[in-house]
Amino acid sequence: MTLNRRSFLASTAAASGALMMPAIARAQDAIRIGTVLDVSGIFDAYGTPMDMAQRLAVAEINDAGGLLGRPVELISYDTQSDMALYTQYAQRLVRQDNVDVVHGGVLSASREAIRQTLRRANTLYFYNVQYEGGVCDRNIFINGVTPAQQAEVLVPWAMSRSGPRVYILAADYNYGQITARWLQKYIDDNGGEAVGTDFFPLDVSDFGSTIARIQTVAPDLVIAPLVGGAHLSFFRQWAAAGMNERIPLASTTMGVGNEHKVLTPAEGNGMMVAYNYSQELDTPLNNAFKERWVEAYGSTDAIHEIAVSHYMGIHLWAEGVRRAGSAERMAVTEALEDGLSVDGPSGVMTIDPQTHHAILDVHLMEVRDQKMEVVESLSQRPPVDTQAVCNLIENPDDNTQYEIEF
Amino acid sequence: MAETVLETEGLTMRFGGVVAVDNVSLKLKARELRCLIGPNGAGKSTCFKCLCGLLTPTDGRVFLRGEETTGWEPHQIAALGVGIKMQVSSVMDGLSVHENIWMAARRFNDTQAARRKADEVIERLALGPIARTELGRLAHGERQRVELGIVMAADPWLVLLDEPAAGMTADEVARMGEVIREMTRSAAVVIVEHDMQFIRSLASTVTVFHRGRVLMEDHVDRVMSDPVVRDVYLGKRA
Amino acid sequence: MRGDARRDTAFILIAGVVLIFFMPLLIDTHVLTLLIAYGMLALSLGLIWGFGGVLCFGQAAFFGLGAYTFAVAGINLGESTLPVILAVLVPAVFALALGAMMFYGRLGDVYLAVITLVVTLILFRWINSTAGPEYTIGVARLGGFNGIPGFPILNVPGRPELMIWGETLYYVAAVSLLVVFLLVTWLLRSSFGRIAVGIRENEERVSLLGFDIRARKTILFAIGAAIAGLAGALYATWAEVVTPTLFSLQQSAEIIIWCIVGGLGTRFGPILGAAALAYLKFALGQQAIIDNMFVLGLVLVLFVLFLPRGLAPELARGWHWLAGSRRRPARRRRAPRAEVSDG
Amino acid sequence: MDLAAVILVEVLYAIASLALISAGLAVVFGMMKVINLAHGEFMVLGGYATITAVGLGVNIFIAMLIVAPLVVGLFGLIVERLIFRHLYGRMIDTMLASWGLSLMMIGAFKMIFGNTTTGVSGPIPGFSIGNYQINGYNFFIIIVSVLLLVAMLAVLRGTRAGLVARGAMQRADMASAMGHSPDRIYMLTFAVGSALSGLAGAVLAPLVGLVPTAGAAFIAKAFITVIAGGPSLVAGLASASGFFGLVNQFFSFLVSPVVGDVALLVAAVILLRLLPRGITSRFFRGKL
Repeated sequence: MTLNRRSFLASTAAASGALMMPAIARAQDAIRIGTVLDVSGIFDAYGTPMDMAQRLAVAEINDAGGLLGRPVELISYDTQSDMALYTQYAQRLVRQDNVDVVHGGVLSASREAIRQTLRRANTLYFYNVQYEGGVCDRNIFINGVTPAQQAEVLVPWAMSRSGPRVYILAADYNYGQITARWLQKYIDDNGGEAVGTDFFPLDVSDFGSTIARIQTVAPDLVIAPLVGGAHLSFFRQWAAAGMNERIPLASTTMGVGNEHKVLTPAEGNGMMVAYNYSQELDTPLNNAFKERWVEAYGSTDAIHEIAVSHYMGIHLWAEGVRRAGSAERMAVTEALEDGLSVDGPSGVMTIDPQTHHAILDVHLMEVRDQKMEVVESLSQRPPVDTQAVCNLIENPDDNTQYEIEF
Repeated sequence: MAETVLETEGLTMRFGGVVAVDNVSLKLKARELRCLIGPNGAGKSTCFKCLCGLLTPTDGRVFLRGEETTGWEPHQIAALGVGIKMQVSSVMDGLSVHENIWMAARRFNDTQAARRKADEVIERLALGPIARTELGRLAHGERQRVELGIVMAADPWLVLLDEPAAGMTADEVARMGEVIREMTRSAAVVIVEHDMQFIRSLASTVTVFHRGRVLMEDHVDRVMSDPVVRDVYLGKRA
Repeated sequence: MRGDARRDTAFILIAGVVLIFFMPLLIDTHVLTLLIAYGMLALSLGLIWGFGGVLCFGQAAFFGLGAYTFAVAGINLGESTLPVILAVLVPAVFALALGAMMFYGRLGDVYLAVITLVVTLILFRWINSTAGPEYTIGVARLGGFNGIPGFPILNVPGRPELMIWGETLYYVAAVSLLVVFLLVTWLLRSSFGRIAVGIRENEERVSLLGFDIRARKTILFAIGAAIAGLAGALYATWAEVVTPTLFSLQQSAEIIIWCIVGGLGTRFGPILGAAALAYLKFALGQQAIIDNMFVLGLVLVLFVLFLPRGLAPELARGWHWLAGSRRRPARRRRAPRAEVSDG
Repeated sequence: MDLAAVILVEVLYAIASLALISAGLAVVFGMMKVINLAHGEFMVLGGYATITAVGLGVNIFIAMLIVAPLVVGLFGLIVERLIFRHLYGRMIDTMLASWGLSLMMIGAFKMIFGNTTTGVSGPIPGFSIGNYQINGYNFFIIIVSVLLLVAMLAVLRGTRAGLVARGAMQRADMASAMGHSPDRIYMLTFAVGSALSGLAGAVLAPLVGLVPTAGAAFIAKAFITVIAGGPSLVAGLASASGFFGLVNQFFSFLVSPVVGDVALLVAAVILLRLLPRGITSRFFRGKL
């Protein structure tokens, strides 16, 4: 094994270049937030606005004088919708960049990919996205809506507007699998029947045979926790077959990636959803937030539910640091466990110390002309699904994701 | 009485509606030299391929040293100790002459013995000066000679050669004849050939193919003077 | 020849040890470990393609199989020694079955490419749709798109509590690559290896010599798969997660590109190609101006057009030129020789 | 009864889209024995050309049926001159270079169009068969691909160019024996093949949406279909698409689309093991 001299010199130069860049860019006494988000690839519709939101949040913190008198520095990696890159970049964040906290992860798959790595590395982790619930780990804080907060109200509402026979179409990974089981539970609880459940890998984009199959069952309602760019085709093909006028559609994910703005009004109208946030919320804090966003990015087009929850997550953490007077992991954790809460564009968000999840508002909404119109608001719902299985006060060393069982 | 090393019984090969080889029965004794001749399409090459396993005959049987080998893979037939050389020179172009011949010897010897065997064959065929040269860089005649070396290195008791003299200079053909005669000291040799001059120089028994059948089988001189054979070669209807 | 072999081995050992201690001065060991896993993966394809003439479009399948075996066995057994062995064996057995099916079916090159590609796709599709709770092996959930996180990483044999990671993992990985490299060297010098090269050069001729090429190709294919499986296990312990993308066509494509760029028919070429391109990709991943797929594609096209024999033979020529010996004439393209003194 | 009709349409659609996806690749492979692994990206390019043209106000049918094939055909012509013409006779190298080209194109799409899903809405309204609703666009795809196969047959049978092409498919040196420069034939074949890929991508774009990496899903299916089809161009395309489309839809309906895909792949492995030279090496011999 020999290397020729020229290639040796070239690789030295390349290597030292790569190592030096972050070193120069790094401020000495800054508090560092590391993030991993899919800013490209098939999940970029989720990740890109989250990236915009985190930059806005960090700018706000720094404009207000930073944290504990120190500036906050954002170190962000694009995981390119590739789950393997998550662990790679998470390890870099903790080993090389020595960050004080890691925020991010879009899909549940990405969260589970790095959760253990961060726990092992003693680095605090925030996952700021709605998800299937059940994660019980003292190293992580989660502020997204869980099935008990979302599906529990969405299912009876949607069924009351359609009928008891429900067909479920879910993305084939942990989020879709677990959410589908929660949906079945809530359908049963409300006297309905899940007449069919299909799972689709995230790259499936041809739903012709599925649409025909659904018609053979003739359900009253279709609930579709579908995820990502490829699955967007379902809503298009559904409308192209004229089904949107025959069978109502509800979803726990539609619109999270601003799908309702990509679809035409004709394709999207009437779909039923339930989230923690809608751009249509007319509160002073939301209006101020949208103004700041427009100032930074020109228009509010990109804002979506999980961009806002990511933004809120960073502010939650920042408040924890302020309260703790330190960016150290345990100090911040204990401060947050004190039932800390912040108020923001999506309303008040309070940390539930038992589960490290959030207590928050949920709104039932209907898509109308590329907007999510709020039909009904339910305030301060606790994550009862996770509370039923997880108690970090009693078992601080718990490290499992509980799944619903029948 | 010498043992029969090669025997076919009613060998028949059909391609769709065409009968390329039609009920051919051959018999070859140990150390016998036999040439298969005939005009283009007479079936001699197809028959040859059936013998060495490249084709599985539609009908009939092949025996080598009394063992039925009908439908065997070429490598199984070669593994019995049968040396085979196809019409188009088939050698390992990226390897040297020594490596080519070593590989042939290696089938029946261990590594060390194979090397000695290769050295010996190279000397016998006077390939010494080009022993380390890659085959891809050799001229056609040299490659043919190396291929004969590959055949010899395995110490076969039966050698099957398809047009060994094709495309060679007169000199090279003469040398080829010597090598083949030398082979018959230890092996029976079957040659498919066009070149009548060359066959005559080998002075062997000849089997004449015509339209897939054996037309006659006799010593080369008698065959050459036979009017029917002459007609076949001149294209007249027999 | 025997002296040659001994000198070659000594040279590999010295150069290997020097590189093992020298490279961490240039590149972070965390990145180096990945480059090593990829290097080993490239070597596995380099062996079966460059020396056996079997172009496999699905080498990633064996890599993924090795990684998944390591993860699944690790979760079930709670330690990593047996999982490493299984990660080598499972892909090898799979390759034996697949190889037997292909080679005994006398499929041509293109068909071989299609079959390996299709089998990789099937594995990818299948593993990608195992998110449901019903897909478990022992106590390990296959996890579908999520992959499997949180399995036990490499540990000192017999001592599950002593985990090997970070810097130590680098040295373990580097030494295993060196050992695999020496084994490949030995294999290529053996009769089996030399006959494999013969098969690459002329399949019909070798079968007419009485060698069963189907069996030999199948075995070589399995050896390549075993090495890829070991690389997969290394990757898994490095990444701490295995995902279906390990089986992807993109991954298979990259392995082929590494071999082409590094140089087919050499042992060192594929490793060099893998390390150089993976590092390039890594470096390109840090910036957003130019897409790294674009660069990889461009590199591949340029190499096929202008440097089809890859880097290694050029480097070797440079080395011989520097060493003042010009006895080595230019080799014919597409017929790289079995022995390489530049390895 | 209605259900049977719906299933029939879905099966026909699956067969038609497979034939459509594979046509460009089949032309290039049949004539030049070159596997163009950038075929999928050529299709995506056709899709982007359509979406861009529609964005510029061009009628969607003109964009799909005229603009996209022209753009991609021209692109094919250029890369053939720049890259592939230097590699004829080196099959594996050609494959690798086309793979490189495919990666470059994906990268270029990402840089130009962004790494997001884009699409246009289908131009044809839904359709009802009895109690069932069906995507009207399926019919459009079926019609396009039937017309395409008929057109290919007509060109091969009835024109001088078709005669030359048939010659070239039989034996590479035939065309030059007929007084045509093989260089020009290859160039034109590649351009025509590329144009067909562009057409396929354009026609499918409204249905499935586009991402820069969408090509990968097409190339594998097209590759399998073409190889399984075997030596005859049109008969091979039709028979292989028919077989795989049927298998795929059967399992899609019975179980799920994923199982349908896997069933297609397994069928391909079994088929190639039994008929290594493709379907038309045994059946429909001598057909075009």
